[in-house]
Amino acid sequence: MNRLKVTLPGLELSNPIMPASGCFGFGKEFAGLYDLSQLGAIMIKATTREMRFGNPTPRVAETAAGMLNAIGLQNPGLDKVMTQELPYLEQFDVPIIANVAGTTTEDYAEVARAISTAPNVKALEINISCPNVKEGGITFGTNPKIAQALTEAVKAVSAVPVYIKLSPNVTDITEIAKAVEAGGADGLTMINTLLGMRLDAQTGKPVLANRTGGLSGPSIKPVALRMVYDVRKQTDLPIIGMGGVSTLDDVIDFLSVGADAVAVGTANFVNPFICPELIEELPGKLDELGIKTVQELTGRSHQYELANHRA
Amino acid sequence: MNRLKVTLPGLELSNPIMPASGCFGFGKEFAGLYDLSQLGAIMIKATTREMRFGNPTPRVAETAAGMLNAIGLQNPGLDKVMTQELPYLEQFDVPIIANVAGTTTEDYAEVARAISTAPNVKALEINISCPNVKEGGITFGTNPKIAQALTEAVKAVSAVPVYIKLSPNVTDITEIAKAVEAGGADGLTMINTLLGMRLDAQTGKPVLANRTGGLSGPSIKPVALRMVYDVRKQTDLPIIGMGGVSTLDDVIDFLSVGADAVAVGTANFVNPFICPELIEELPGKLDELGIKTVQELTGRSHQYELANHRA
Amino acid sequence: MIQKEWMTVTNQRNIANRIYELTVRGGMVASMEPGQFVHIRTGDSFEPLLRRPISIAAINPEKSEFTMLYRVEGRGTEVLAAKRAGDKIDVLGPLGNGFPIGEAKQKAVLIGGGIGVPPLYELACQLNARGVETVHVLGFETAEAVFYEKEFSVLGETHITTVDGTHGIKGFVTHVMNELPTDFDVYYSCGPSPMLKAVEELYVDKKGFLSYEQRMGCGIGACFACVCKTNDERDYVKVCSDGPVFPAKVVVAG
Amino acid sequence: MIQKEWMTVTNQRNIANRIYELTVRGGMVASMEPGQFVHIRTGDSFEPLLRRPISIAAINPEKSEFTMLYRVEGRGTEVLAAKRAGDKIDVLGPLGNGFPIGEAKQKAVLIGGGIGVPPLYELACQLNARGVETVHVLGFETAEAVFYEKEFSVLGETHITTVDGTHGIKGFVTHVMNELPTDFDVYYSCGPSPMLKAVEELYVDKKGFLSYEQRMGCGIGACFACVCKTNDERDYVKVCSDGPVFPAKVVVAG
Ligand SMILES: Cc1cc2nc3c(=O)[nH]c(=O)nc-3n(C[C@H](O)[C@H](O)[C@H](O)COP(=O)(O)OP(=O)(O)OC[C@H]3O[C@@H](n4cnc5c(N)ncnc54)[C@H](O)[C@@H]3O)c2cc1C
Ligand SMILES: Cc1cc2nc3c(=O)[nH]c(=O)nc-3n(C[C@H](O)[C@H](O)[C@H](O)COP(=O)(O)OP(=O)(O)OC[C@H]3O[C@@H](n4cnc5c(N)ncnc54)[C@H](O)[C@@H]3O)c2cc1C
Ligand SMILES: Cc1cc2nc3c(=O)[nH]c(=O)nc-3n(C[C@H](O)[C@H](O)[C@H](O)COP(=O)(O)O)c2cc1C
Ligand SMILES: Cc1cc2nc3c(=O)[nH]c(=O)nc-3n(C[C@H](O)[C@H](O)[C@H](O)COP(=O)(O)O)c2cc1C
Ligand code: FES
Ligand code: FES
Repeated sequence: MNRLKVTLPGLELSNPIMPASGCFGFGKEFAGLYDLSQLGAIMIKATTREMRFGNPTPRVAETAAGMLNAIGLQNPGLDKVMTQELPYLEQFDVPIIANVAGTTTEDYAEVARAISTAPNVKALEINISCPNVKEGGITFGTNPKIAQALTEAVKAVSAVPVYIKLSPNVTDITEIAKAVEAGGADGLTMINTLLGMRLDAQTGKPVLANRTGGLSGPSIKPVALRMVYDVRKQTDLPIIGMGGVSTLDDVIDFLSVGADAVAVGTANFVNPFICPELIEELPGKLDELGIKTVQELTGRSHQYELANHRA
Repeated sequence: MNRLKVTLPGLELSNPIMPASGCFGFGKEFAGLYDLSQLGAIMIKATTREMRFGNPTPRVAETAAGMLNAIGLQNPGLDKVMTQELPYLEQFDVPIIANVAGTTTEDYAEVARAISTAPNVKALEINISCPNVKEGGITFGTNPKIAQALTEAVKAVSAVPVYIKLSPNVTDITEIAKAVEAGGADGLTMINTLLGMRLDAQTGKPVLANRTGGLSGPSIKPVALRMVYDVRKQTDLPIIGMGGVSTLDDVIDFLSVGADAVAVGTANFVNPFICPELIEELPGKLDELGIKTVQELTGRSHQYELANHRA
Repeated sequence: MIQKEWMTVTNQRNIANRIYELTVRGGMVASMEPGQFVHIRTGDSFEPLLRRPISIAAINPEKSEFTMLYRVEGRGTEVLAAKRAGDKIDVLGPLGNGFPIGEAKQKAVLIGGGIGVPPLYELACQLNARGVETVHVLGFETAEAVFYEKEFSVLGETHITTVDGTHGIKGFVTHVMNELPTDFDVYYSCGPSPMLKAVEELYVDKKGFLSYEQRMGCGIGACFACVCKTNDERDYVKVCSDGPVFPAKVVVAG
Repeated sequence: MIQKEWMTVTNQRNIANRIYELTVRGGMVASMEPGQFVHIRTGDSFEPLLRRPISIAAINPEKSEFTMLYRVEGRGTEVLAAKRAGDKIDVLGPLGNGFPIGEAKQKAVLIGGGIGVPPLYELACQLNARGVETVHVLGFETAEAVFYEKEFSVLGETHITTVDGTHGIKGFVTHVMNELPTDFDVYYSCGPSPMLKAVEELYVDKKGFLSYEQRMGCGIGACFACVCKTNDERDYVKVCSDGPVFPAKVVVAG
């Protein structure tokens, strides 16, 4: 028995840990550091129909226990991802989750249709929550009706299961979760970054050329945990949780609030070996907690809700 | 000329720095540490019609560069605040901003009417954004129509200017800002805490008895800055900015994005002398920046927006 | 008078499994009393952010030094344990109200559990200095966690219990208390809530003072983080400023 | 091969106003080249969170040591400056592509500005070792910020400029460059973007290599934080993995 194995729509994960989209490029750089077959899965960088250069620089800024980014979905475009990036990853025994972005429903559908046919793409992650592009992205993620319609459009054309990536920049994230569930989503990934800003203290000028950016890293973990917890109460859809995961305790925390698997973003920049390290240490941690399989952890925080209500 | 002086509706501030509500009690404890007359103003703990015990403990938990609290608006109730807490503060030459909370519009109006008649209360801060109480609080802060109606109800009975405290847990904070402006608000205070959660790593049990709590401290500063920046673009209402202010640079940052004054919350727990220290160091900082008065700083970040658009 | 002072570490050593003895010097020592605590900023970054409450375990006014005994639990105490002689630490204190030592005339029983033991040490010292006989009942998890046995033994009859029986008597402090003569004026206790509750119930007819723990924000009474419900007309108290020491039977343990 | 290694500090000293010289030891040194950089985790907390890119200023393969020269700017370099001999630091490297030293046959001009000076030092050492004559033009803000003047002088003709004229020639590096004979094969430069641009324009007919700075996330080419537009068919490059050194006239400076 593999204690770490997790089975989700489209995905046979050897373990519940994977790099988050945008924090791992298309895998090549990390392939020079370790064997990518160790990973539960890989969420590749957002792919758009045409190549995008993204935003002007500076594109990153550090904040207290976090960072802001405004990359602006730079990527080589659908064709190159299909002909160069994905084939390169075929040498590894690891499922790819393709992150799809766009500015119109047609964009999303076109990329989803094509990229879902790649042999190693086992699921799509639809990025309706990128805060760093002027059009599309986040607007799809903040309106339940639009989110549902987009989900339907993508589901209609995708050859693999569809996970919708939720934005935390909303009043009620459970409402969006339920809308995309109604639209036929196979799963959820959450959370994307919180919108934030940093200034140069001397001049008052925003550090990012894009002025605002997406906040990620340990500072957002409490918000991410709360959102996964709330969404888990409202839906049985599988959830891949993320937001500040840096340590084994963080992995356990996300599983505890109800995530089925966990993605690691910013921490890859702090320690590029973080994913294989967490994967290696996870069984020892399960032993320490007296727990047999990863699934046993999923959602365990919710038992205290009942207990508290009774008290 | 007093370089630090700031004049806002109802408030003649000798300087733009004041403790934030809930992080300073009713001032008594800090009065044992320094002369409260040094402060620009004092935002006292939320007052409700009846006394409230608040939530069970634990009520606080630490997070990366932040903390969660779920105090639950514990306070002695309107009568005691009027007869004991506010009279005690009269010995200090400092305007009081009374933080008003409730679960119904009538509650808010009743407390606002009464407390606004206290001689040292120069303005009200209407807390429509407390994430830690089951009813009222945050629901008033997330729906523009309800927020506007509440503002109107409070304005109708208040003897002093009314500032509305905005919640960051919304999709579009500018929408709420515009709604309360339409409702007659004299100013805005922002931001209240972000909803978050922390678990005990061993058991998966939420650390806070209330399970979720409000995230404050340096970790939320990027989000707060972004929100003040966005709201400043949409309204000319005075803004008292807060969220993670811990250093002089933080004060400058909030003024730069468009706040007229700045409140310090969590940092009072880290360093109880933070407010007088910041006030004392502010003139030197202005010199260093080559700036004459605090007002010159307000909104200076917005100039780069134009410049960027031209580029 | 509460002060915030950069105090100088004069000594730090590891005295038991994860238990450290940290001695620091500064002017604040002059006004310290047994049972009070300090609130420490362990590092200089935003992580850990909040101060950590630690009891005053021994006071040496001549040398302007005081000692803390603490267990490494998480990030804050881990950072604290890295301090060396000469380092400066940011201390807020002395905080709260300590043990009323005047209540003991002839004989007192001091009952401590784990990291509740430290404040009882200075208390025992001061009681002995006043000619009060002290009996100490100190409970620990296991042999490796036991500390200050010798130091207490010098001052009076000392009983050690361990949950696993690896040192002293096997079991809880209450096992020993059941056997002790009850010819004492007053008892003082500090430890985890369930222990305090058990002590209170066992010594229901005795005068006693208990020191409580709660998660804290400010440590000075301003944030309402550390409240406990009470049986008296106050309805609630704040552990940081009204306590941490309360007369028995007042606090409804959380 | 990029490695992540806990390296041991062997020496650190303050050599000019806010400028530190930090030497560390470890296996990674064996594969370092001039112009490459390392990405350093300065502390062990979440604040500062990200690594900091610092150039390799001197390589000593025999002792398995390398030296960095850096200016204390903000929180990260402040934490780094507190390291003492014996401390361990978490280093990722060597990163990027360094200066192509084979391009210089007889004579090279090295132009550095401020904290762009460090990588030129190892370059100068290696060029000298190959019998290439090096001329150094090093620009600083003010006298107090000048460092490594003697070290460069030993290797070849060295011109120092300061913006305020408090040391060496008053003005920018370009003032000196205007006067220099142009009988060199190649120039190498590192410094702020405006300086690189000026150097590129002045030496428009010469072969040159420039080292760029950009805000970085990963430092290994995965996050797209550090891109610059280019004039060639690539459209853009990543400073961290395609650079930091690029042939002149390729990068459209940000
Ligand atoms: C009045 C008082 C006196 C104390 N005296 C001592 C002492 O003399 N020796 C000793 O070893 N410990 C003592 N404690 C407990 C000590 O404060 C905690 O062990 C310590 O704060 C843990 O910090 P950490 O960063 O290592 O752990 P973390 O778990 O990382 O701390 C996270 C947060 O929880 C809080 N916290 C965790 N455990 C406790 C606890 N038991 N009580 C209160 N807050 C907690 C921390 O202060 C911090 O805010 C005392 C507590 C109180 C309230
Ligand atoms: C390839 C490369 C080599 C470098 N070599 C050296 C060197 O040898 N000596 C030296 O003194 N400096 C060098 N720098 C600049 C150095 O990285 C910054 O001064 C340093 O990161 C500032 O960190 P801080 O925490 O002190 O400042 P902060 O302002 O607190 O840093 C905040 C964030 O901004 C980034 N940042 C700030 N300034 C710069 C900058 N100029 N370039 C890139 N990122 C920056 C930091 O890395 C951090 O992520 C180099 C930069 C690059 C890109
Ligand atoms: C530099 C950077 C680039 C990112 N790019 C993408 C992206 O292309 N698509 C996407 O869905 N999320 C993107 N994200 C968001 C992450 O996938 C993740 O949701 C977020 O960073 C929170 O996780 P973390 O705190 O572990 O980083 C990016 C994040 C960072 C820091
Ligand atoms: C312990 C605690 C209690 C608080 N209580 C209140 C309150 O009663 N009313 C209110 O409007 N805001 C309350 N707040 C929110 C603060 O006033 C402030 O908006 C928030 O903490 C962000 O600022 P900071 O990051 O500087 O703490 C409280 C915050 C904390 C940490
Ligand atoms: S810790 Fe703030 S009131 Fe006790
Ligand atoms: S810093 Fe990440 S790509 Fe260069």
